[in-house]
Amino acid sequence: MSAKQKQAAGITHDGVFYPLEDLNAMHDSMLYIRRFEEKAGQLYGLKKIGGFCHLCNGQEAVCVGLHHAADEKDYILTSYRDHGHVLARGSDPTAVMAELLGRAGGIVKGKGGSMHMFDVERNFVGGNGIVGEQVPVGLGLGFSSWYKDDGRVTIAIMGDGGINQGAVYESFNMAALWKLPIVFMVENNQYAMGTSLDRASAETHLFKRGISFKIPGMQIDGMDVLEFDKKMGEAIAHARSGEGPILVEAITYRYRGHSMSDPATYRSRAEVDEWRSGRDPIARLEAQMIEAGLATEEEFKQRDKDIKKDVTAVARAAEAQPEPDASELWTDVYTDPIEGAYPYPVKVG
Amino acid sequence: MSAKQKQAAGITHDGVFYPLEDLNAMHDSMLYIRRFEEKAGQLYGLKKIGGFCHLCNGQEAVCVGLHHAADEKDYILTSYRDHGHVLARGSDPTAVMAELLGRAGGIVKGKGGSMHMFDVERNFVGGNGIVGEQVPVGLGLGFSSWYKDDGRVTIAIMGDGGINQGAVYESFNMAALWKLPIVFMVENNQYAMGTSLDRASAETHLFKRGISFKIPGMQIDGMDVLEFDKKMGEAIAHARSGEGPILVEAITYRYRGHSMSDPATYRSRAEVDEWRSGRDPIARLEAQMIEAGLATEEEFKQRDKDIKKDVTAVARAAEAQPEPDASELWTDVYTDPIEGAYPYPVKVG
Amino acid sequence: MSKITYREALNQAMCEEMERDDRVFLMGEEVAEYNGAYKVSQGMLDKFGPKRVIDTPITELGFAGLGVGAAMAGLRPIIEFMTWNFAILALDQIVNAAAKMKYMSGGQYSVPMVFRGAGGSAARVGAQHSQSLENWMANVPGLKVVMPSNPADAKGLLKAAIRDNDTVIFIENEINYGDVGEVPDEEYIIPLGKADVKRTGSDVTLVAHSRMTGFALEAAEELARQGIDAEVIDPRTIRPLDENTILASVAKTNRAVVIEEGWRFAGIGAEISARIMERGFDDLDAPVARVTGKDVPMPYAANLEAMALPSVAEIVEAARVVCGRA
Amino acid sequence: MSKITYREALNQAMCEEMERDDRVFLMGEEVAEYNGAYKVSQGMLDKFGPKRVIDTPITELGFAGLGVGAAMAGLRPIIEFMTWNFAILALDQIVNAAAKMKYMSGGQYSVPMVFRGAGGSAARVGAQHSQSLENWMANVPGLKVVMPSNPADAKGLLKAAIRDNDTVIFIENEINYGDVGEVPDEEYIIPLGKADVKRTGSDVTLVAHSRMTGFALEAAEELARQGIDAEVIDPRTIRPLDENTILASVAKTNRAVVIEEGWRFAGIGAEISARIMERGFDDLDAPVARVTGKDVPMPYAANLEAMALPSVAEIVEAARVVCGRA
Ligand SMILES: Cc1ncc(C[n+]2csc(CCOP(=O)(O)OP(=O)(O)O)c2C)c(N)n1
Ligand SMILES: Cc1ncc(C[n+]2csc(CCOP(=O)(O)OP(=O)(O)O)c2C)c(N)n1
Ligand SMILES: [Mg+2]
Ligand SMILES: [Mg+2]
Repeated sequence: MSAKQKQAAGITHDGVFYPLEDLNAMHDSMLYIRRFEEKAGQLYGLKKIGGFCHLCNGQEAVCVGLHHAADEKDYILTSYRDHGHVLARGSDPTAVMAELLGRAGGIVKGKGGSMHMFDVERNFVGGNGIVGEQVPVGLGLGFSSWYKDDGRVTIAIMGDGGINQGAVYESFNMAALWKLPIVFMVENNQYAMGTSLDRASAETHLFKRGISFKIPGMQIDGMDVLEFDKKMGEAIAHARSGEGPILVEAITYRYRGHSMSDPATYRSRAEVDEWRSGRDPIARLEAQMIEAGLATEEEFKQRDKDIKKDVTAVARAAEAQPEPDASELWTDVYTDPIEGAYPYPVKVG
Repeated sequence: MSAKQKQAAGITHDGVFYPLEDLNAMHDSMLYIRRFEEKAGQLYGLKKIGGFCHLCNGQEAVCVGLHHAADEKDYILTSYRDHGHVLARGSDPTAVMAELLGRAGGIVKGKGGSMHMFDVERNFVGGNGIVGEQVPVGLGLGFSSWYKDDGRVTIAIMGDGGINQGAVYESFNMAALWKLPIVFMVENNQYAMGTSLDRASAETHLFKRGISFKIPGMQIDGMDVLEFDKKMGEAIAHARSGEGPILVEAITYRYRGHSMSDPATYRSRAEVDEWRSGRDPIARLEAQMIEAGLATEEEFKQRDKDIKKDVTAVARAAEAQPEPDASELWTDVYTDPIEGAYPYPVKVG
Repeated sequence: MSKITYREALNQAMCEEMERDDRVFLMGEEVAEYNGAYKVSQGMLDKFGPKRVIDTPITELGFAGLGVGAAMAGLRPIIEFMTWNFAILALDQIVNAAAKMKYMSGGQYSVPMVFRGAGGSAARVGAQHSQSLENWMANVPGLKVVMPSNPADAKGLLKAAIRDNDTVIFIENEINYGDVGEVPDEEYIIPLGKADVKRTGSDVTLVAHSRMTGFALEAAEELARQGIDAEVIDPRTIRPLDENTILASVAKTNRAVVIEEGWRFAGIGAEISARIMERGFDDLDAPVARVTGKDVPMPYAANLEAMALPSVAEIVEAARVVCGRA
Repeated sequence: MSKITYREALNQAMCEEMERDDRVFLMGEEVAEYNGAYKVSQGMLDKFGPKRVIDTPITELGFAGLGVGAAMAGLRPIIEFMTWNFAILALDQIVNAAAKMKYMSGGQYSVPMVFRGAGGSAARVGAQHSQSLENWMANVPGLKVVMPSNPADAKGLLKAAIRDNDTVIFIENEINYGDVGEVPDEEYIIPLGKADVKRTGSDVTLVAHSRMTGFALEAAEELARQGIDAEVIDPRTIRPLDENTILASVAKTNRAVVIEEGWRFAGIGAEISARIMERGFDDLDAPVARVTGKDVPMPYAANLEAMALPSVAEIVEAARVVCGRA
């Protein structure tokens, strides 16, 4: 295939034409997230990353599909399981890795760590550690768009465990009442830590959880990036149109444990394999592209090598950074600190 | 009609036979509540009752119908709008009035006031002042019945404003998940303070608010005591059967302001009149009984006189009580107080 | 100067700031059509319309979070809690989102907003409606905590709070709403973090905030009759606390009583006492005394309620004790 | 005596009490099938079955309230918060329902239950997962607050808490879970409200609870090397606070340092300092010093986190200062 042919080429999925450039970008983004997180896992094992570290292996299509569907100006915010989203959003991988390592050049200066990635330039609003906490904050972002009429949509992401929090329903009600431009998105990866969906939720069809507030729901296959992009695009369009919020349930799966310290003994090897081998979003897109004659297995292997190399270089660069300066302990507490008052290093005596 | 005839007599409503004795009891209970609250309103005006005082004039059929339908062993708990319920439950009116007056013989020793009536002997569990707070507590009462298998049902009552609180949905989910014997009941009196239903709720059919948790809903006319008793009986039977919780929406109206300090200017005179003249539950039952030849207008007038007299006597008896002993300030903080530790009157110096 | 109520002062502060800056909006239960449960927002819906004065459902956690998100997106929310008692439901958003957001985002997002409403006990409203939360809030880095004791302070401090680029916890007092006081006619701002000496004196320092400032001033009158000259300091801003003003006073009087309506254990009085210990120990001729709300949930009965609250008599007594006159 | 971990000690306490009293049940996130996020409830589902060891959805406010209602109906719930950080969401039920219920029901309903879980910071978990709430909880009449610092105390105090007829706030420490210590083989109970002198000394009193007790003991070792003989007191129960034991020690040493992991403003240290001021003023040869968590949200970076937490070195330094040796 000539360069010209390739440019003209692409895949049509459910009526939407995805040019090769987009397919490549989506593929590479998913693969990058996969390899990046594997590296993070390694560094965690080496105790270079501390605290909690929640990987999203398996969920990459949700991250990449969402960020492909959303506008740059849209606000996106999620839970502590945020590496995939922040990378998909286009943030600097070295800054993300440096954050994991607690370095000065971390995306939040080493102050937040794995759970608290923020990128104000990309309207990525965390990285939030309290289950459900980001949903009312997202309500407020959506409110600001209504107030300013700035045409933005907020995508507020939560887990299948998080969707049980009361704050979510308070937010559903206000968002629906005032028709705020918000997509509530639940990443249904089937488990909240060790608790399977059916052990925590009376209604397991999570897209129905907005019915009691007149919020329409939509279930999307989160293991298919093209499908996810397309349907998510519709959901975002709905929210942008002024018709009010919508609730999207992304069906997905995390291959690894809840966090690095979880052996995930609560589910069977077979179950994991079924998703990993049968529904992997990267493998799926690669197969589609190969079938469409847009790429070869060899090319994908090469790209994987390149990405791994890149991730290794990123990790090395991040590791080379110093820790934050000690003075950083006292900054960013207040925007308008008051002279002579706390916070300050209190001296004894 | 001879005494014998009267005994055999009654009204059949929607297939249920209500003997005269029951009708009289229900009528008198509603009327008692009405007059009792009018007296409370007067005493508030005289500043003998302090703080907040929320009357339920207009909502008496809900109180009386519920308590007629429920078993003595069932737990009932509600918000601060609790006078009607505690009286309907059979608590001593003098103790209730003494509580309003902050007297030693108050139902909670004068410590709680209008918003915090409790009667442990009658399984009346408050009298709770934080909007929605009683719903998770009710979840726990229901849980205890599941745990002990004691055959009780819990009726957890909230308002049309309260039903928006997140804690309610957390409770819905757990109650449905574990099939707890609970009737969630919302007294939809159309307003939460000055906020009409449609200004606070995206879904105004409140009985649908459990759908997202697979909780069946039921709307009942709360201005018709017989209808309310019957349907509430069905709801309680559902909960008792082990099929899990049910959500009841009682359609009702409060004639007075939200509390004694609310002039209720947010609604029209015509609207109030429509409910008060057109749908008053006491007048309705009286009309039904007169029509069935079970009583005369004269008799009702006489009973009203008797009840007013009784309420006046109750108020007088309550007013004659002393304030709580000063030592009561320090009691009931702990069941197992620890020697020499707070709480105690801290002496300065 | 004009004589207006504490309630009107708050109303003026909000109106002036909303006229000045259209990013400012007011949201809460009954703030709009009802004109405020305590009429603090009287007339504001008419003035600013339903986009900027917004009634909410009764969902404190949700609309507190809404304020946080809106502030992060560049608005300047004023979120009213009908009373601070109900803010217990919203603490996750106040503490975990508003207070920590700037730090954990490495300075990328700030949360310039005001959470306000009446705190402490009103009259006869019982255990669940009579909570003081200022010590909890002042415990938290990232928050500022302001509690005005009179109309002039209420106006100047609320304007400062609205303009401040951090999250300000602004706690009013229901019983003070009707208090009348002189308020400057020209625009003014009272900077956050500055205590005010409400009465000068030489024998003992009384430190009291919010409604208790008035109690302390009354106590000072009575003490004056008894020959004790009390200085009364209102910190006004609880966090950051202007300890220098307090310490300077104690350096002069050598004796202090700290008064608060809230519970004693780890209250504001404990903090102030500990600070005087740390930086004013050598100035002290007697241990600092605390007069606080009694260590019980608030009872309803009039006599018990009066006992549960700090009283002017107790302040007088404590001052006499620290002055060695009891 | 057996050597077991703090985690096992808690597990034994719960198992023994559940065997003894079938009204006791354990409920929380991941307590059953997962055997506890921190394995404190290891094996309990197998032992007691799914009716008495119950996994919940992530709805802290809801299941805290469930515990309150169940306790009012005669059960003895142990409600586990995966960590106390998440209990901020549940404070309405803890404060407005559990703590106030007995008082506002005129003594008709008591709420005998335990809220437990790990408090304070674990390692490197950042701002939202590193909150100390003991000062907030100890502020509230109606609650008791217990914080064990070693396995033996953990077991004896948790058994006492479960048997207690009031609501007990039981705050563990994640970093202590693996600590090993001697625990009696026979059954024992440690009564609530009694401080423990963990080390006797004559020069300075160090008061520290939970994980900080270990820090204080280490500091005492170092101080001993420097010729300062420190007494270490662990209050164990924060509310009610056994002030007599602290005061007796200060009467002997005439100097005190109070250490806590939480934030300084209106913390436990402030309360203890204020109480020593009030009842031990004449015993003091120097002002009481506080060593506390720094006044910032918890940072993630290893170096910043270490700075944010109190350190042994800071305790040593503070002790030297109050002993006039700095
Ligand atoms: C309020 C709160 N409770 C508990 C936790 C501990 N916790 C962290 S993640 C988690 C499970 C969340 O599961 P889910 O919402 O499905 O998201 P996922 O991890 O699957 O992405 C729990 C219980 C927390 N961080 N916040
Ligand atoms: C958490 C909380 N927020 C606000 C209030 C103040 N408040 C008391 S009653 C009420 C309105 C409740 O309306 P609804 O639930 O419809 O009950 P109704 O008064 O109509 O019986 C409000 C806002 C409160 N007590 N608790
Ligand atoms: Mg999940
Ligand atoms: Mg209502």
